[in-house]
Amino acid sequence: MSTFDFLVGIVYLASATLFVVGLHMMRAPSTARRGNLISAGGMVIAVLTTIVFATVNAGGNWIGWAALIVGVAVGAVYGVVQARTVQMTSIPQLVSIFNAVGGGAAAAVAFAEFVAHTDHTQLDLTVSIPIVLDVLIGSITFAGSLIAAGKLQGIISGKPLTFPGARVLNVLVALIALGAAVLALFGAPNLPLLLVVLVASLIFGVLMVLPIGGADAPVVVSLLNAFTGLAVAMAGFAINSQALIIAGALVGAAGTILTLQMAKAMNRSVGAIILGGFGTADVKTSAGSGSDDLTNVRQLTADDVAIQLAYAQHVLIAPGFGLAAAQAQHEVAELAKLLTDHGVDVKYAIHPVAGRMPGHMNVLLAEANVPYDQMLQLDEANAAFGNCDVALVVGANDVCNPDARKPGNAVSGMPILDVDHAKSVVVIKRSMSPGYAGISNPLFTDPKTGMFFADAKQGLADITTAVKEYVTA
Amino acid sequence: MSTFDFLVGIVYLASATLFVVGLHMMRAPSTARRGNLISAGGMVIAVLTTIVFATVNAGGNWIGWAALIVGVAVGAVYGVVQARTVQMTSIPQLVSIFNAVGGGAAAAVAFAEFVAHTDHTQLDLTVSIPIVLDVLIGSITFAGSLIAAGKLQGIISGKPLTFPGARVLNVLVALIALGAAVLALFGAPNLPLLLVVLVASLIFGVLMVLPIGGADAPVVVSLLNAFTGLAVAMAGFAINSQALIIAGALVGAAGTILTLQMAKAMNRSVGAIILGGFGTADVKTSAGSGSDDLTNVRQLTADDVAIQLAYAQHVLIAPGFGLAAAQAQHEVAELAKLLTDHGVDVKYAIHPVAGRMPGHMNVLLAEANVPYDQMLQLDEANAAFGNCDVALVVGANDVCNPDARKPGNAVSGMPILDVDHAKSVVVIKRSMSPGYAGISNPLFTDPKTGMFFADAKQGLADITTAVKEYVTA
Amino acid sequence: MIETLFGNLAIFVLSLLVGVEVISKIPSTLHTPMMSGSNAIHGVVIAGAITIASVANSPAGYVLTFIAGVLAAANVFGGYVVTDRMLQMFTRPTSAKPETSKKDVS
Amino acid sequence: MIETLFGNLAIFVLSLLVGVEVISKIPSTLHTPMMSGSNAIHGVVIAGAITIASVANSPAGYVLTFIAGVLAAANVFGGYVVTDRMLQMFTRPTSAKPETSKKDVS
Ligand SMILES: NC(=O)c1ccc[n+]([C@@H]2O[C@H](COP(=O)([O-])OP(=O)(O)OC[C@H]3O[C@@H](n4cnc5c(N)ncnc54)[C@H](OP(=O)(O)O)[C@@H]3O)[C@@H](O)[C@H]2O)c1
Ligand SMILES: NC(=O)c1ccc[n+]([C@@H]2O[C@H](COP(=O)([O-])OP(=O)(O)OC[C@H]3O[C@@H](n4cnc5c(N)ncnc54)[C@H](OP(=O)(O)O)[C@@H]3O)[C@@H](O)[C@H]2O)c1
Repeated sequence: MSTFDFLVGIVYLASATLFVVGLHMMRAPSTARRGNLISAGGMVIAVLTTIVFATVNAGGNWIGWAALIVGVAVGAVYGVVQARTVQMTSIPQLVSIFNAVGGGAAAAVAFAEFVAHTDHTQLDLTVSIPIVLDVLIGSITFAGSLIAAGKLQGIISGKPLTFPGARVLNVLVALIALGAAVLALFGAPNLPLLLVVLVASLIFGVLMVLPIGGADAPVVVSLLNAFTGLAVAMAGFAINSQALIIAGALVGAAGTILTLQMAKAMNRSVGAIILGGFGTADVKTSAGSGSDDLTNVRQLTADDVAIQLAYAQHVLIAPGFGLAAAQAQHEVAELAKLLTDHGVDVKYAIHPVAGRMPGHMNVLLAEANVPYDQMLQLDEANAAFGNCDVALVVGANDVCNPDARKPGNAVSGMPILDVDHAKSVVVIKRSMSPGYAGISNPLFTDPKTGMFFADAKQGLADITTAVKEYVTA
Repeated sequence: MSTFDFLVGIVYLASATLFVVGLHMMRAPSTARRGNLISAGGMVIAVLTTIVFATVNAGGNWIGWAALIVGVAVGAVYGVVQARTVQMTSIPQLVSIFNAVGGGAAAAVAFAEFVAHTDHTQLDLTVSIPIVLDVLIGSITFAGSLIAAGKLQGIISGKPLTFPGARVLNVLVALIALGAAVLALFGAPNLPLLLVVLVASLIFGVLMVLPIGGADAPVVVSLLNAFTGLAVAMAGFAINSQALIIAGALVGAAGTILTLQMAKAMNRSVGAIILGGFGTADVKTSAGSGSDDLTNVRQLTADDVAIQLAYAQHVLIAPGFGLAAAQAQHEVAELAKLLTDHGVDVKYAIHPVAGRMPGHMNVLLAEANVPYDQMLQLDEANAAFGNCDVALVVGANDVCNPDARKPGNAVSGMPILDVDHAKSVVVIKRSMSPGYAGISNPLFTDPKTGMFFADAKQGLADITTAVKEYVTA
Repeated sequence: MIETLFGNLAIFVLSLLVGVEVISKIPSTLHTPMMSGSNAIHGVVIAGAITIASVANSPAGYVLTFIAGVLAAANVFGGYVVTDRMLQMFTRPTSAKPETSKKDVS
Repeated sequence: MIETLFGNLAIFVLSLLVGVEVISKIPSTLHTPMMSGSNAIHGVVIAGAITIASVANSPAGYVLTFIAGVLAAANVFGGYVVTDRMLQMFTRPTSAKPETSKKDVS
C-alpha cells in the first residue's frame, strides 16, 4: 500500500461517514432531505476520488474510458428522466428497477475483473470467492428485481405464477448455479463456467420471484435491495475498493433490518413470503363481485357522508390500497382541507402497510401537500380513535379488520388501526369484496358503520362537492 | 501479518461484535442484563485470545507474567469486592473509580510500550503519536475521575474549589503537558520527557475537575468515561491490538453521546459544566435555613398525608435528590406497596436527572424491588399527571419547578415533571430551602400543594404508619 | 495480501454493524424514502465501473465496462434524484405547534 | 506498516460510528447501568496489560505491567460485576399487562 493508496482509503472512510450520517438523518421527516443530500455528497467524494485513483493507476486505454463515459451518460439520463417523471403511485416499481440495475452493475464489475484475469494460471481465493459470490448474488437480484417491478407495474401477473414441477426446477437451477460457482473457484479462470453461474443465477432470480404474490413484492424488493448491498460489497473485495465494501455492507445490513421491520408490520415472516404469498388478493379486488351480501349493511350517499363530516369535530381518515389504486390522494387532501377550513380537526391514520408498499401512503399524501404532522402513525392514531367522531376509511380493508384481534384467520395478530373505536365509521369502497388477505371484514356490517360504495377518486370528489354545497348553503 | 495474526484479528472482530450486541441490548430493561453478560462473553474471548497470542509471540520472561498475575489478582479482588458491597447510593463514585483505573491502565500500557522502545534511535510517528496521546488522556482521566469520585463521596468538597490565578495555573500546566508531548514525538525515545507529560497531565486532571460543582460530577464522570475509551483506543494503536482499538472507539463514541444526552436533560452545555457549575447547591441543601418565609405555605402532618393518599385513586410519586440523600428508597417502596394493596394506583414519575446522576433514581428504586413498568419516564409521567389525584414529591425540587417554563432563571428551559397538573400535591422535604439550582420553587406555595416538613426516610415511615392505622381502623 | 484481506474483512464486519444500528427503529412514515435512499447508496458500484474502465483492455472488458457504466449510473443518479423528489414533498407542519421531540432524531 | 495503519484507522473510524449509532436514544431509566456497562467494556485494556507482560524485560517494564494489571483488572472485573448487580435488580413487571412494544429494543 503506497501513501497515495492510504490517502485514497482515508477519503473513502470520510465518504462512508457521510453515508452513515445521511442515513441517520433520514430517520425523521424534518432532516431526511438534508440527510439524502449529505449521502449524495459522500457519493460525489467517493466517485471523484476513484477517478483520480484510477487515472493514476491506469492499466487500460482510452476505449475503456470512452465505453464508461458513454455508458454513464446513457444510464444517468435514463435514471434522472425516470426519477423526475415517475408518478408517485409507481415509486415501488422504479425503486425496484434501480435496485435491479445496481445488482447488474455489481455482477458486471465482478465479471470484468474475472475476464481481466483469464491470463492467470490460478486466481487467489480471496479474489475468486468474492467474484463468484458477486456474480451469483448480483444476477439473482438483477433478474428478481426486474420481475418484481413487472409485477408491481402489472406487466407480469400479480398472481403467484406456478406450474407443476416448479419447485423441482427451482432447486435444479440453484444446484447448477452453486455447482458451477464452486468449480469456478479453483483452477485456471474458466470463463464458460462463470457464464454458467451467470445464466443459472439469472434464471433462478426469475423463478424465485415469479411465484410471489404481487402484494408481497415490496418486501421482496427490500430484501433484494439488501442483496444488492452484499453484491456491491463483494465487488469491493474483488477489486479491493474500501468504498464499495463499506457502502455495500451498510446497505446490506440496513436493508435486511428494514425488510424484517416491514415483514413484522405485515405479520408475516420473510421466509413465508419467499415461499409464496397467501393469496392473490390483487386480482380479487379488481372489481366488486355481484354476490355480496348486503343485509346488515347501512348504505350512505355522498350527501349523508358530507353532513356527517361537516358536523364532526374530530375526523380521522384511514387511507388504504384502494386510495393508491384510484390515485385519489389529491381528492382526499382537498376534502381534508375543506373540512379543516370549516373548523373540523382532520388527521390521517396511516397503517405501516396500508397500500402495497410500507410508507408509500405517506409519500402519496406528501405529494398532495399533506404536512407530515397530520399523518399519525399506528400508535398515535390508535390513541386518537377513541376521541374521534367520524373515522373515514378510504379504500382500506385489512388494515382495519377487527378480526385481526381474534386468532385463526389470515390477518390474526396483525397490528391494526382501531377504526371501530371511533364514534362512527364511514367506509368508501366499490363493493363488499375483500382486500389482499381475502377475508370478510366485520367492520362493514358494524351498526355504527356506513358504507359509501364508490370508486375512491370519484367518491371523494362527490363528497367534497356535497360538503361545499352544505357549507355555502 | 501471519495467518495466525489474521485468525487472532478475526476473533477480535467477533468479540467486538459481542460488545456491540451487548450494548444494543442494554437499551431495554428486559434485555439489559443479558446484554451485559454477552458483552462480558466478548471480553472473555478477547482476553483468552490475547493470552494465546501473547504466549506465542512472547519476547519477555516469567517475571513479567508473574507481575501481571499478581497485579490482576489484586485488581480483580478489589474490583469484585467493591462491586459486590457498594451501597446503591454510592454507585456514581464507584463507576468513577472504575473509570479512573481504566484510564490509568491505558496510560501504563502506553508507558510500558515506550519504555520497551528506549533502545530505538527513533520511534515511528504511527507509534509515538498514540503513545503520547494515550499517556496524556489516560493520566487526565485517571486523576480527574478520582477527584470526581472524591467529590461524589464527599471526601473532597462539592464546592467548586477555586483560588486566585487558578485559571492561569491551569493553562500553564496544560501548555507544559502539550509541549512535552510534542517534543516526545521526535528524536530518540526520551523517558524523562514522557514523565513530564505524565505528571503534568495528572496535575491538569486534578485542576480540571476541582472547580466543578459536586452535582455536575456525574456528567464529568460520563465525559471522562468517553476519554478513557479514547485512551484505550490509542493504546490499541500503540501495541497494534484491534481489540483495544474497536472497544475503545466504541466506548469513546458511546460515552460522548451519553454525555451529551445527560447534559441536554439537565439543560446545560458540556462546555459550561467543564468551566464550572452554576452554584454550590449541595452545600445549601445540607440543612434547612431558619429564614424561610412560611406565609402562603400549607403545612401537613403525616396523618393528613396518609388520609389524602388512602382516598386517592391515582398517585404519582416524584422522587428527587433528597430521597437518595436520605436513602429512603425502601421506605417509599413500602408505602407504595401498602397503597397498592389498598387499591390505589401508584406509579413513580422519574425525571432523567432527578438526584445526582442520570438514571440513578431508577437503580435505587429497582433496589427496593419496584418493577420497572411502574417507573414512568418524563413523557409518560407528564401524560399521567392530569389524571392524578395526589402527586407525592419526595425530596425533589428543581425537577418539578414550574418556573422552568418561564425564561430568565437558573432552570429556564429545563424539561420538568408537570407535578402542578395533578389535582393535589404533597411535598416531603425538610425545609423551604432551595435545591441544586439555588432558586425558590412556586410549587411549594401553590394553593393545591401541602408541605410535609420531614426527613424523607423518617417522613415516609411516619406516613406508612399512619396509613396502616387508617386502613386497619 | 492477508493483511489487506483482514483490513477489508474488518471494514466489512464493522460496516454491517453500523448498518444494523443506524436503521433500528425508523418511523414507518419514511419506510419508502429510506429504502430508496439506501438503494441510492449502493450506487457506489459506479466507483467499481470506473475501476474496471481504467484497466479494461479487451473487447469483453469494454463491453462489460459499458454495461456496468449504464447500470451503475442509472442506479446512482436515479436513486438520489427520486429520493430527493419524494423527501422534498414531506412539507414541514404548517400549524403553530412545534414538532414534538419524540419524532426527532436523537 | 502503512497498510496496518490504514486498517487500524478504518477500524477506529467505523467503531466510532457504531458507538454513536448504538447509543442514540436509550431510555433515561438505564442511563446509570449503561454508563457502567460501557465503562466495563473499556476494561479490555487488560488485553493490553497482557501484551506488555509478554514483552516486559526490565524492572520498569515489570512495575508497569504490575500497575497496568491491577488497574485494568479492577476496571474489568468490577465494572461487569457492578453492572450486573444493578441490572439484576430491574425486576420484570409483576402485573399481568405485558410490556409495551415501545419499551422494547428494535
Ligand atoms: N403496504 C405493504 O407494504 C404491503 C405489502 C404487501 C401486502 N400488503 C397487504 O396489503 C393489505 C393492505 O391493506 P389495505 O387495507 O390497505 O388494503 P386491502 O386490504 O388490500 O383492501 C383494499 C380495499 O380497497 C378497495 N379498493 C380497491 N380499489 C379501489 C378503488 N379504486 N376505489 C375504492 N376502493 C378500492 C378494495 O375493495 P373494493 O374492491 O370493494 O373497492 C379493497 O377491499 C394488507 O393485508 C397488507 O398486509 C401490504
Ligand atoms: N441527576 C443528575 O445527573 C444531576 C447531575 C447534576 C446536577 N443535577 C441537578 O440536580 C437537581 C436535581 O433536582 P432534584 O429535584 O432531584 O433535587 P434538588 O432540586 O437538588 O432538590 C432536592 C431537595 O431535596 C431536599 N432534601 C435534601 N435532603 C433531604 C432529606 N434528607 N430528606 C428530605 N428532603 C431532602 C432538599 O430540600 P430540604 O433541604 O428542604 O430538605 C432539596 O430542596 C437539578 O437541578 C439537576 O439539574 C442533577
